[in-house]
Amino acid sequence: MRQEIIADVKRDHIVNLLNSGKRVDGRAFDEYRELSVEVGINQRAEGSALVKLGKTQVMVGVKLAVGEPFPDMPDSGVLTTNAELIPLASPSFERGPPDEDTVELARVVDRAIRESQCIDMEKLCIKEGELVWIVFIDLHPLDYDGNLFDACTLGAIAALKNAVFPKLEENGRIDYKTKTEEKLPIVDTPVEVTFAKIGGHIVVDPCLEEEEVLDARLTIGYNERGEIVAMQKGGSGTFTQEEILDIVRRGREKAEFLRKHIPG
Amino acid sequence: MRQEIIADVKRDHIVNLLNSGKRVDGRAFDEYRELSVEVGINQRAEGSALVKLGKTQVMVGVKLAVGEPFPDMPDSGVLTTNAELIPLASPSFERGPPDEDTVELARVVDRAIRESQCIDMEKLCIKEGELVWIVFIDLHPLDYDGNLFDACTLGAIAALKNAVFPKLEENGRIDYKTKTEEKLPIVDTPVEVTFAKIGGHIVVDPCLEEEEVLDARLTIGYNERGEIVAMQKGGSGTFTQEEILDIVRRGREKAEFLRKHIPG
Amino acid sequence: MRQEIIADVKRDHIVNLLNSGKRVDGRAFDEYRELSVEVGINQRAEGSALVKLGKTQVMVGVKLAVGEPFPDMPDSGVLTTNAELIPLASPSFERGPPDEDTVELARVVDRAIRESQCIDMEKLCIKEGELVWIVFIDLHPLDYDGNLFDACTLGAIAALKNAVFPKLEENGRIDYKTKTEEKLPIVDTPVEVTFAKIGGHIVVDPCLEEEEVLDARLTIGYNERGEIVAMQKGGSGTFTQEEILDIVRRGREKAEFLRKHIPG
Amino acid sequence: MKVGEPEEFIIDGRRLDGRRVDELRPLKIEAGVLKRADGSAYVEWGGNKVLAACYGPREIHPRHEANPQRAVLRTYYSMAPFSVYERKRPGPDRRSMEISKVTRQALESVVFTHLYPMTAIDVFIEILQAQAGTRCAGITAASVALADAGIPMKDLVPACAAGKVGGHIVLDLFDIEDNYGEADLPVAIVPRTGEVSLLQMDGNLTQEEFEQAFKLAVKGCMQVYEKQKEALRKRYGGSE
Amino acid sequence: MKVGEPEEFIIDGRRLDGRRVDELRPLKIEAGVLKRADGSAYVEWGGNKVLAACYGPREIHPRHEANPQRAVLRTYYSMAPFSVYERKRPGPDRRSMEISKVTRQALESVVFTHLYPMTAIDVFIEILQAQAGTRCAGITAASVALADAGIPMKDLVPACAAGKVGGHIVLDLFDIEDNYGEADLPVAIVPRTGEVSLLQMDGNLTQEEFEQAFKLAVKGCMQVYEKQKEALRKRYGGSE
Amino acid sequence: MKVGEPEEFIIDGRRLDGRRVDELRPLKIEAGVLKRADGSAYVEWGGNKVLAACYGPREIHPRHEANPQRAVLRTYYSMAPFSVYERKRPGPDRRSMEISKVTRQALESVVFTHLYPMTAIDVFIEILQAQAGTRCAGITAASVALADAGIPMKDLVPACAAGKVGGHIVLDLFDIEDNYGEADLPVAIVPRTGEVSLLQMDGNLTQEEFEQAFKLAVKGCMQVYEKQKEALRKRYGGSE
Repeated sequence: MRQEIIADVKRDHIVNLLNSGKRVDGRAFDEYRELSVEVGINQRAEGSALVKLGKTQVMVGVKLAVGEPFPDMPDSGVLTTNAELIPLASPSFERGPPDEDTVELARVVDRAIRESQCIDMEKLCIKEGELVWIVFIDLHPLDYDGNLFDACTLGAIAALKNAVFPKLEENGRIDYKTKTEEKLPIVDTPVEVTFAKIGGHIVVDPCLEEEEVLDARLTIGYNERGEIVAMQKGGSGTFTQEEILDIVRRGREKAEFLRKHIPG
Repeated sequence: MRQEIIADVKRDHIVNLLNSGKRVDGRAFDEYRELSVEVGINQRAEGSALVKLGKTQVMVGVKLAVGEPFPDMPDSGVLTTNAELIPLASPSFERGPPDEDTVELARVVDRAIRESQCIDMEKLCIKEGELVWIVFIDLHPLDYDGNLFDACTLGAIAALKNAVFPKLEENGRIDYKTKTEEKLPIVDTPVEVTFAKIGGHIVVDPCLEEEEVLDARLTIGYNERGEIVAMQKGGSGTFTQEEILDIVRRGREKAEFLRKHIPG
Repeated sequence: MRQEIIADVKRDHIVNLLNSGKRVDGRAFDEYRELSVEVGINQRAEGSALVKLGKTQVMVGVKLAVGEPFPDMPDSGVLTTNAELIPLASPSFERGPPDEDTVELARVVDRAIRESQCIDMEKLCIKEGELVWIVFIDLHPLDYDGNLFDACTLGAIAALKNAVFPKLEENGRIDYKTKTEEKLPIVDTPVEVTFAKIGGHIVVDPCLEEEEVLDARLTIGYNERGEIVAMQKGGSGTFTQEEILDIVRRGREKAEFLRKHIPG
Repeated sequence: MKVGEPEEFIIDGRRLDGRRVDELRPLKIEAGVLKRADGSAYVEWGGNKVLAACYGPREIHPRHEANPQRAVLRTYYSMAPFSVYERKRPGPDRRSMEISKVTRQALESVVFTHLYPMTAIDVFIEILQAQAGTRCAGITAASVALADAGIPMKDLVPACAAGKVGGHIVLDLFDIEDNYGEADLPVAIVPRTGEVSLLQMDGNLTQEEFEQAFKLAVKGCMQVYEKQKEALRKRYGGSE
Repeated sequence: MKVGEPEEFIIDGRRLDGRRVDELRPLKIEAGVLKRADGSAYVEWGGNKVLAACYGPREIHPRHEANPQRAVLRTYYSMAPFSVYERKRPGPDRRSMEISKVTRQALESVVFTHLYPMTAIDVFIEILQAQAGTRCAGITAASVALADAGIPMKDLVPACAAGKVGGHIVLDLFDIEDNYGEADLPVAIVPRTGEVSLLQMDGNLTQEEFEQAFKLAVKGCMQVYEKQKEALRKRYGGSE
Repeated sequence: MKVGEPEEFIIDGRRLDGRRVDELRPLKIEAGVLKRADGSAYVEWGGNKVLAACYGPREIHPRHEANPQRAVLRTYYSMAPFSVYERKRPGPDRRSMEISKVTRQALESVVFTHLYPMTAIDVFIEILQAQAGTRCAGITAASVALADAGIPMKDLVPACAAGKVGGHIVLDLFDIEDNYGEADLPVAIVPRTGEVSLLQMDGNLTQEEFEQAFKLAVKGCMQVYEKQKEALRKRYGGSE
C-alpha cells in the first residue's frame, strides 16, 4: 500500500505544478525535451539510429534479409517491426517474452511506418511471388525516461533513411559484409507525437514522472503532408471529444518540429 | 481446507440421493440431459456445429487446409484434432498452453473419429506424396457444465458431416471465400458415451456436479455398427471387471440415442 | 537458513578430511571412481553407451538424420549435442526447458567433440550444399552423483565410436530399421578431465558431495595426442595461475586413463 | 493493387453490402447467455459473432497482482481458430495482446473498481466469427457482460468504428472495406459524458476527414448504446 | 495398406516374433537400481527398456498445489530422444501428457496418500527404448519404484495390453502388431480385488472381441504381477 | 577450408587488422552512461560495442531465490538483434545462457555479497555490436558498472582472450581470427591477487602453446584493468 500512497503524493505534486502552469522538469506544456538523432552508429545493421530525448535513449537497427512474399502481396517486400524492453533500460522492464507494453510499442511504431507507405514496398520485390526483401526494424530502448513512442518512431524512420542494401549474391544469399551504395527506397518521413492528459492538463512529450501519473495518452502519427496515418489512445482515463480534436490539430506542428531532427 | 470439506459435503449429498435412486438433477441413471445439435452456424469454418447438452455448450469448427502427407501414408489426408478450454467457459479453466485435461479431451475425441475411419482419408489425397487435404477439428467449449467428451465428439462428427470443400486454386492455394458443393467424404458416424461411477452407482452423462465427485469415469466410442472404436477410463478410482463389461454392453444403446441427434 | 548451515558443516567436514590427506569417499586426490563403459545398449539409437562413474550413471544415444548443410559449410555434416537433466536422475533437477547447467553441460561436451575434429565431418556430406548427415548426441544422465562432464564426454565418444549408419533410401529418407555395416568416421578420441578446488586442495573427478562444496572447477578436454581442445572453469571461486598450469599438465595422464575404458 | 481489391466501394450511394455510408451493420445483443460465467453477453454484428463473459469480483491469482485499493480489471481478447478464413493457431498473438490492452483501458474508467480491493474482475472476449470490427464488438459485448455480472459501473461503453473507403467517410467497416479501404478509426465512448475511452487509427486521413470520421464514429457508438441498454432491459425488465 | 504392413500376423499359430497369441514378451524387473531416487525400478519387457524413479513423500513445489488432506501423487512419463527410430525432440508432447495422466489415475487408488498430507510423491518414468506397450511397462515399473521407496500401498499395479491383429485376439502387442494391427487395449489392475484402474482402447472390436481381449489382458496383468513381486522379494528378501 | 577463410593471418609481422601479435584492439571505457540504472558502463573494444547496467542491491523476485546469508548476483548476457550480420532472433539462446553463467562465476568472487543478505544484484550486459570477444568485453563492462553502482568489491575483474591463428599465439582475437583461427582462450582475472576467475578454451593447443597463450591473456587483462580504473577515475575523480 505504501507504493500506492507514494504514487498519490507524486501525482498531487505534478498536478499542483501544472495547475500553476509548470511542468515537473520546467518545460512549457507544448515543449519537447532536448532531442538528438544520430545515424549510422552500428556497423552490423544495414541502417541504425540513436535517439536521445531528454534522458530517454533508444537505439534502432534496420536489418535486411530475403524471403518469400505474402501470397496476397506477391510483388511487395515484407516489413517487420519488433521491440524489446530489455531490463537493462529500466527497473520496471522484465525478462521474458514480450508483454503487452512491448507489443503495443512495436505495433504503434509499425503503424506509422506502414500506413504512411514511407517504404516503397514494390521496390523490395526481387522476383515476383518468390523472393523479396524483408525489412526488420528493431526498437531497442537503452534508458527509459518516458515517451518511447515518439523516440522509437523517430529512430525507426531515421534508421530506415540511413539504410543501404547489402550485396545480394546470385545464389539468393546475402553477403552482409559487402554493402552496396543503394539506399532503401524511403518516400515519406512519418513521425509520431504523444500528448498526455494529467489532471485535466494536456502536455506534449511526457517524461517518465508524468507517464507514471497520467490519466490518458494520445499518440498521433503524421506523414510529411500533415495527414494522420496512425493514432493510439492509452491510459485508463478518457479524453473529451474537444480535447481530441484540439490535440490532433496541434500535433501537426510538433510533427514538423520532430521531423527537422532527422539527418539526411 | 474449507474447499475440501465442501467437496465432501457435496459428495455425501449426491451419493445419498443416488442411494435412494435419484440423481442430483432429477434424471434417471441412464438418462442423458436435454440435447440439441445445430450445424452450419459458422460461416468462416468449412463445417461447424453447436452442441447443447443440458447447460454444457460446445462449438466445433472444421477447417480445411492443404499440405504434405505423412511419409508413411503418402496417399492419405491428415487429421488434426485440437481442443481449447478457454477461461470464458468455466472458472476452473486457465489461460496458457494446453494442460493435461485439454490434451486428453482432444485425444479421446480424435480417437473415435480416427479409429472409426469415418473420414475416407484416401479421398483427401490431391497428389500422392505431395499434396493432401488437412482436416482441422477444433473443439471449443463455451459453457462447461460436465461431460465434454460426449458433447465434443457429437459436435465433431456433426461438423464433419456439415463440412464442404473450399475451392482449390490451380496454384495449390485455397480460396476460402468460394465454397464448392462437395462434402467431406464421411462414411461412418462414431459417437462417444460416458458413464460415471459415484459411490458404487453407475450413471450416464455426468453433469458437472457429478463429475466433481465421481470415483471413476468410462468413455466408450462406438461406430455405426455398434463396434467399439475407442475407450478411456478416467478418475482415480476403479471399476470392477463386471462393471466394465456391463457398461460396454449398455453404452451401445446410448450411442444409438446420441446418433439420432446429428443432423443430415 | 538451516540448509545453509548444513552446507557449511558438510564443507568443514570435507575440507578437514582433505587437510589430513583424505577424500570423503576414501579416494586419493588424483584417483577416479570406479569406471565402466558399455556400448551398444540401445537398439533404437545408431550408437549408444552407458557410463558408470562411481554411482553416476549416464546413457548417451547417437541418432543420425539427414538434412541441409549450413550455408558456410556446404560439404560438411552437422553435429548437434543436447543434454537433458531429467528429474528422475536427481532431486535437484527440475522439469522444464533446459536451464543454464543443462546448456553448459551440452556445450562443454560438444566443445571437446567438435574441436578435436574427432568426426570426419566431410565424410558426412551426401550431396554438397544439399544433403548431409546430421549427428545428434543426446546426453542422458540417469543417476547424478557428480562429475557429469567427464562421464558424458566419455559416453559421447564411446557412443560415436559405436554408431553405424542406417540405410539411406534413394528418395532421401532413412530406413532406421535396416542398419548398414558402415561405422561413423571417427578419427580421434577426445576425453574430458575435471578437477575441483576445495579449501585449497585440488582433486580429480569430484563426487557429488565434493561438487556441492567446491570453490572452483576446471574441466579440460584432450585429444589423442594430448593436445588441449576444450576448457571450462566453473564455480564462483578462483584458481591461481600456477594451479591452472599444474592442472593442465596433470590432466593429460588422467585423459590417457579414461581413454582406456572406451570399448572398440 | 492488392489481390481481391474491388474497383469501387460505393455504387449509386450504396456500399458493397448494400448499406448507406452512415449505416451500421445489423446488430443484435443478448445478455446472460452462459451458465457458468457471472455475467455474459452475445453480440452478432454483421458477420461478427462475439461472446463475452465476466467472472468476478473474485480471488486474484497470482496473488502479487492484487491491489489493496481497488479491483484489478483484466480483459482478454481471443479469436477462435475457426473465426477466420485461414485457421488461426490457438494462443495469443501480438494483435490480440494489443486489443486486450486497449479494451481494458476502454473499460477501466467506468468500472467502480475501488469497491472491490484485492480482487480480480476478469472479462473474456471470444471472437467466434470475424468480419472486421471485432474489437468494437468485443468492447460492446464486454460492458454488457460486466453489467450482467452486477458489477457497478458509471455507464456502459459502446464502441464503433468509422473509416475511409474509396474516398468516402463511412461508418462501421465490414471486411472488404477494412482490408482494402484507406483508413479505420475505432472509437469507444462513455455516453453519459461523451468522453472517449478508446481511439485508434490506421490508414490515411486529412485533418478534415479525421474530424468527420471521428464524429460519425461517435454517432455510431450512440446507436450501439441503445442496443446495449435494450439487451439489459430485455434480460432484467424495467426501463433501465 | 500402410507402408511396411505385413501380409499376415500369425503364421502356423505363431506371431511374427515367435510368440503364441496368449504369450507375454520376455519380462525382467529389477528394483532399487538408482542411488539418488528414494525408490526405483528397471523393466525390460521385449524391446522396451524403462526406468522408473520415485521421490517422496517430499516438500511440494509450487506450494499452492499442496493438499491438506493427502499427499499429491504426480507422475511423469517421458521418452528419451533415442528411444525411438526417429529421434524424439526433448520435452513433453501431447501423447506423453495423456499417458502421464492415465498413469497417475492408474496408481492413485492404491497409494495411501492420506498418510502424508501437504507433501508430493513424484514418480518419473523414462522410456529408454520403445517397442510398443511402454505405458504398461511404465505403470508396472512405477508401482515397483513406489514400493521400493517404502510408500505404503494397498497393492502393486501391474499393467498389460491385449489387442487384435490379423483378426486374432492376442496378448501384449509388440511394435509391428501395434502399428499395423486392428486394436490395442491396455489394462491395469489392482490384483487383490481384481479391480481395473487403467483401461484405454483404440481400434475396432466387436462386443465379443472386446470381452475376450479384456479378459486376456487381465490374465496378462496377473503374470506381470508375479514378476513385480519377485523383483521386490529379490531386493528385500522375505516371501512378500 | 571454410568459405571466407584467409590464406594467411599474419603478414610481415602484422595481423589482418594491422596489429602486432601482442596488441589489444583499441579500447574505450566510460562509466555512468545511463540514468535509470544504479550503475552503468559503456565499452567500445575494436568493433565491439557493449553496454552494462547494474541494478541493486534490490528486492529479489521471485522471493524463493533470496539467500539469507548474502546477496544473489545475477548476470544476463544478451545480444541485440542488430549486433551481428545475420539478424539474431530476440531472446536467450544456448550460447547466451552459458556466457551469462560464466560471467556470473567470473564476478562472484570479488563482490561482497554477504553485506546485502536477501537482496539481488542484477547485472545486464547488452551487446550492441559484435566483433568477437564480446564475453570479455561484457565482463569488463560489468565490473565497472558494479563499481559505478557503489557495490563494494575486492577488485575489478578485467577479461581478455588470447588464441592461436595461423600457427601464432596472438592477443585479443577479432572476428576473422575468431572464425577461422585455431584456438580461443578467454581469461578473466582478479588483478590484486592475480587469480583466475574465468577460463574457457576451444580449439587446439599444445601444452606449450597453452601456457604461452594463457600468460599473454593475463597480460592483456592487466592492460584492460588500467582502462577500467581510468574510466572510474574519470567519472569520480581522485586517484582510485
